[in-house]
Amino acid sequence: MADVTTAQDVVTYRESVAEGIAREMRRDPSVVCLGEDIGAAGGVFKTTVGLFEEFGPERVWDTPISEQAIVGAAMGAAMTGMRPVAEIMFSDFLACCWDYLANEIPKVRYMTGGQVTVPLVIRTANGGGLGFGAQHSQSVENWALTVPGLKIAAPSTPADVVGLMASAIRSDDPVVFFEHKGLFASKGRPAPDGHVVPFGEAAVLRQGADVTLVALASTVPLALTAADRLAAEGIEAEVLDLRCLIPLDVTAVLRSVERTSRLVVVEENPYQGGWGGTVVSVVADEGFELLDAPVKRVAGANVPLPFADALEDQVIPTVDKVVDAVRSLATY
Amino acid sequence: MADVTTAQDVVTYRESVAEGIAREMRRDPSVVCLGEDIGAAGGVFKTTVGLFEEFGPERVWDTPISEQAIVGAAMGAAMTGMRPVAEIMFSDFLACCWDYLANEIPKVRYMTGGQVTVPLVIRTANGGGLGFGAQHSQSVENWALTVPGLKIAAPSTPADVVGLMASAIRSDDPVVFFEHKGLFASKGRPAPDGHVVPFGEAAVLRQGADVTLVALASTVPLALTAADRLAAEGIEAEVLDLRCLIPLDVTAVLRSVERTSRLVVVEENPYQGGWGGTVVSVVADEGFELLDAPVKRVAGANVPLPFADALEDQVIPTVDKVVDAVRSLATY
Amino acid sequence: MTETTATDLLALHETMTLIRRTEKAAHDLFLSGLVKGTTHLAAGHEAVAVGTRSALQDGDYAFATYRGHHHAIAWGATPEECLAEFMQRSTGLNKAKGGSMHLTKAEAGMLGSYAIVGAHLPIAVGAAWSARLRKTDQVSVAFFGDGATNIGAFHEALNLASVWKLPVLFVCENNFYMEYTPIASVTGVGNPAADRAPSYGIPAEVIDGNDVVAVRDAVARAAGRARAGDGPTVLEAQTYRHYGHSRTDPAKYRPDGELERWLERDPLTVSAGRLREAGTSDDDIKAAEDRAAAVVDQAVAGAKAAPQADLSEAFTDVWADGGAAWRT
Amino acid sequence: MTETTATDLLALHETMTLIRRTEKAAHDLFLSGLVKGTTHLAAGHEAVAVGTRSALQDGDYAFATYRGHHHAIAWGATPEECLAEFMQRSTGLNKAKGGSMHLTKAEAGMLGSYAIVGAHLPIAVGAAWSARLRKTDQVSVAFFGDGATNIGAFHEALNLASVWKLPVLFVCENNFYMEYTPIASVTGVGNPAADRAPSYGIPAEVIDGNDVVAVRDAVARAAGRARAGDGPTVLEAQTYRHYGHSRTDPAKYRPDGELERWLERDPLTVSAGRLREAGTSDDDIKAAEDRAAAVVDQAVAGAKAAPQADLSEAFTDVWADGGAAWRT
Ligand SMILES: Cc1ncc(C[n+]2csc(CCOP(=O)(O)OP(=O)(O)O)c2C)c(N)n1
Ligand SMILES: Cc1ncc(C[n+]2csc(CCOP(=O)(O)OP(=O)(O)O)c2C)c(N)n1
Ligand SMILES: [Mg+2]
Ligand SMILES: [Mg+2]
Repeated sequence: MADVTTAQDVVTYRESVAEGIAREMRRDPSVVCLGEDIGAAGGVFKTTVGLFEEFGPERVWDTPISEQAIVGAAMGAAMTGMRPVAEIMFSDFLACCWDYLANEIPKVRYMTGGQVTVPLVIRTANGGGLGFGAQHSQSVENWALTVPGLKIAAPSTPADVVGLMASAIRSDDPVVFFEHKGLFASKGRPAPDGHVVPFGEAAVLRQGADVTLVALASTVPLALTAADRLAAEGIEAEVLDLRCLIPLDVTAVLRSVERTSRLVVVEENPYQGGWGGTVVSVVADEGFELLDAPVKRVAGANVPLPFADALEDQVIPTVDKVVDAVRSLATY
Repeated sequence: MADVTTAQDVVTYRESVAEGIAREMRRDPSVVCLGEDIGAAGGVFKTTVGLFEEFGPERVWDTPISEQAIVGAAMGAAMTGMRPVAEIMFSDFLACCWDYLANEIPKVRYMTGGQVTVPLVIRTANGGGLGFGAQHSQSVENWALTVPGLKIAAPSTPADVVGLMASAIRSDDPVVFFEHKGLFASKGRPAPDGHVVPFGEAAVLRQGADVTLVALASTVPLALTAADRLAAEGIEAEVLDLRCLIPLDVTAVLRSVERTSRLVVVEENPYQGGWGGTVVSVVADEGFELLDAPVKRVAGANVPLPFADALEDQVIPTVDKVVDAVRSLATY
Repeated sequence: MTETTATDLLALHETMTLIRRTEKAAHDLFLSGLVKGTTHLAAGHEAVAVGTRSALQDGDYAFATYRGHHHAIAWGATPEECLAEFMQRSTGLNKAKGGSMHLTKAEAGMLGSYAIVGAHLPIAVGAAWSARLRKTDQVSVAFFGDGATNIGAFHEALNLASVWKLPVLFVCENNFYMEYTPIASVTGVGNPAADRAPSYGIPAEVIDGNDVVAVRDAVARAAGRARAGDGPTVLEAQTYRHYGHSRTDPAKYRPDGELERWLERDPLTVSAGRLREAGTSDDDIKAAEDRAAAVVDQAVAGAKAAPQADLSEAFTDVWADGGAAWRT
Repeated sequence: MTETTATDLLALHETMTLIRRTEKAAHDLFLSGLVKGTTHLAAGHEAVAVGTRSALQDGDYAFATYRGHHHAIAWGATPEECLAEFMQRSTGLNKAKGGSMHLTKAEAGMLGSYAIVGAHLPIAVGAAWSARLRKTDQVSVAFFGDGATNIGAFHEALNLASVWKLPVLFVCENNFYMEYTPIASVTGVGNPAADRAPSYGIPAEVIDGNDVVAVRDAVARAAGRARAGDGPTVLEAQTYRHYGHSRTDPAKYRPDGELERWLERDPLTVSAGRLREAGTSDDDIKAAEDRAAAVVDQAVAGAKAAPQADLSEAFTDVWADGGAAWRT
């Protein structure tokens, strides 16, 4: 991961998760948390530290290992006046309650003709790079993308964690909130009071005229580091942090490609069925005339994730792979 | 759905499912079936009619409503010398056992360093168009596509059902086999004896120089009908039936685009996260120079599926939508 | 114990008749081609829905399955709203976006019909949790079939409800069949719901699901415990479906005579018998039944006359803002 | 009942020591930075794995969890293969592609360690089904934690195993904690596995999981029933983990004195006591322990000396043909 820490970077991404939740719990008594080991233990990633102490057992609930019951109960509570924030410890475990994410939560409003709303947040630790192996390392934001009716956020900085968490918890729509495991220890500026990052607005983190790099969560620092290296070679990359997959800020992508005529999508999920395919589709359709070169996707390899660090590096995006992809376009 | 029936079209897609399974069960005693109501009842879609009678209760097993146990047991049996064919009644219910498709079945071989193989088939009735509503109509082949390690077949004709079923059951790799509900009643030529359709080979069902239509399962007859209509307007469409998503025959797609310079992907799953995005990505990268026009995807709308037929038509691909998409390119 | 007067009972009988007539109308409309898609009729199950509702209070929640017409109507959906939904009319209960499997009357606390077996049990638990968090006196009821007791969500829901001592009632409508397979052939215990309750520390009763008063009494006891903070109850109501599983099912798998035996204990026959015992005249019973029949006749006419689903509705109601925008 | 001679017991004691030493080595290698990722040590649980294996036959299957080092070694994986795996060496049991959570020794019937809680229970049931279909005499064992008893897959697996009367043993290692939360606080019954068994019609026993002989005897009984066609058994072995849940857990949530009390009943202490009772000399016990220690010392050296994972392995073993090709 890129280390771009400065003096103002005093809070971690990890702390910002708890901070973001706490701010909303203070504002709104209908916000309640549930999940495995999130209470006194503060969560296995320490992303809920302090919540149990501040808000007590009626607002921070430890659950059995019952992912279906966790998100199912969150759904029922959301339909009846609460704003639950459910933790699914590792995003891989979303598979254990996938019916709720795929068939129940995103559909109930539509299929009842708008009779109910489901204002809930499902938070989960996503992504690899830590050597947790095939069942604890996946980037599964693409799973969520297959399902119309879910909003999807995936912050890359501590301040965005807080700002997007505010939007997520205040949203009357269901949100899947991907916290990246590889970013938990990273630091950044603290979010100002009342910080809210609206959904569906990509951030242009770096300007550049030669190529657009579209990134999300863990791939944002990768893209930024790659951009620095490329700058040294005289290639100026524009770096966009999508921040959300739904709503998807394709306008920002198209505007950037208008300037750069080149697009590289950097995504951690596998190439097959990865979210970059949706971004590329829109650009290959609506932005076809803007393009001067093939569109590239630096994505996870189409293999399960191996345990050994060196093997994992072979199959997830790295700075080198981003740099290589951009170089191949620059000479185009 | 297109009606392109001829005098030789004497078997249904539905019957071909049972026929395809039966042929393999006769060949190989290690093939066993399990699923809900598949035995004496012959399956809720009548796709296993006759199997129980021919092979008996030791080879055709009725199960409780326990999707996790069904595919989990299939996995354990596959790892220990059997070739189970598990039915998940509606593909939407794959969400109830998603952990097995996402985390267990496709990964166990890799993460054990190749110590085990998982030769199983998960068959499931996929897709909409029958007014079954949001939880029984989805096209979820894109879910499977998000997971490296699964092979994915989705036949469009009775003969392909038999031929791909043979490949699926003989495969030493796990296969998700999507049978399209909207095609069950459709007819076609019977599969010849010993018919085997290899995985990963798209079929060129119609030749044409003006545009490539890439289709799968239910969208194949749509694309063929659209091609007929377009021909009347002087537009010659080439129609490819992918038949499999993994392995994905991108070579066939690229070859066709080489001839036509235009690409429209017709897919029933939603646009967001749909498989067309992966196809388009490859073409926008490796086939960029071949393209003379924007690439279009006629896909499901990004909404849950509504019940009323007229509403469902609004949100799934139709012949009209395909024709319109091609027209918009032809004038390009 | 809730006392059930003859007047109460007559009202229950009338509601059950309303349901029975609606199911019959749905069946006939299907045969005449006006109802498409699939339907799972609840004729035979009426007493469970009506008895349960009658023992509860306004504002108590219900969560049902794809076989949920009776619950919707028991919670106040009108036959016309339901039939209009099946007939894909814009006046349908769910604006023709849900269909038979997803009837919902949220304003009355009937929070949906769910078509993935067992999935709504955790959701119902969540509504009960919410009632507790909001310190209301509400109870949440999950209705489900015998087949649902073998799916994982059942297990997770019951355990969580027990551990959190939530005001939730798990009401199993044991009609002895899944789709076409007898439940006994795929379940390790005799009473698929009640025999599992002890493994969550939850009290359970097996009850006569064809006797509306028996259901009402059992639910009243369970709801009382729930409201007192004593946690969930499992009620296994034995009943029988008169039609096949769904519209395409002729139910040939039933042994000879089984349906007939159950028809003798038709919930409407049972309630009529109880009414007579309580001194209600045949005329009064018939008047109630006629009122129900008239409502359903009007409902059929009204639904037929209603406009088809509004095409623009395909793109509404995804998000809380009413729209379906997924991108900028 | 399997008779356990002093010789048998000494072998069991040695294997348990081998596991204990391997766990200690893994812990030390982690502290010295040579083991990365996560590890879930099984020190304290040895008797369950070793006792179970000793009551079974070659070819019987085992399915374990992320806390599976003891099962892998009990089924014949060598400490060196395991340590090499943790250290990401090409000689690792899973070629460094699985890691600590996925130890597998397929050739010995140990068909994997699964890191999604409960997921392997249906898989183990499937292996038992397969044994029955192939008419072998094999038994399949699923090892799992107390926490796994609240997940849906547990429920589905036990019911299916019961209905199909499969030769499968469900062996719960109840160490009284999930990760950091006591199981009692999230479970509706006292014995999370055994108290659930009746709801599937499965016989159950709660056993002393720290006494290798008690485990062995109970497993022998259960395996006998399974092979006789009498179906599954649930065994709940009470035990305790000496380390925290995983490498990052200091286990501060444990009440004072709890660990100490359990250490008094350390499975190695119990087996040593039994050995002494059976007349085995302290010298013989020490010799067995020293052999185990020597194996592990050599294993550490061997694993350290082994080459790092082979980078090309990232793209092998997806498919049965050895490759990873997903397109033409
Ligand atoms: C998870 C899941 N699996 C399978 C189905 C298909 N299915 C619909 S109803 C049904 C039978 C349910 O039986 P039961 O729970 O007894 O309810 P009943 O229909 O008898 O009221 C099945 C298998 C489903 N809808 N969901
Ligand atoms: C489905 C799922 N949920 C959560 C986790 C995270 N997790 C890993 S181990 C564990 C605790 C398991 O406790 P138990 O079953 O008692 O086994 P033990 O670790 O005590 O051996 C949890 C919650 C997981 N791996 N899988
Ligand atoms: Mg039933
Ligand atoms: Mg435990």
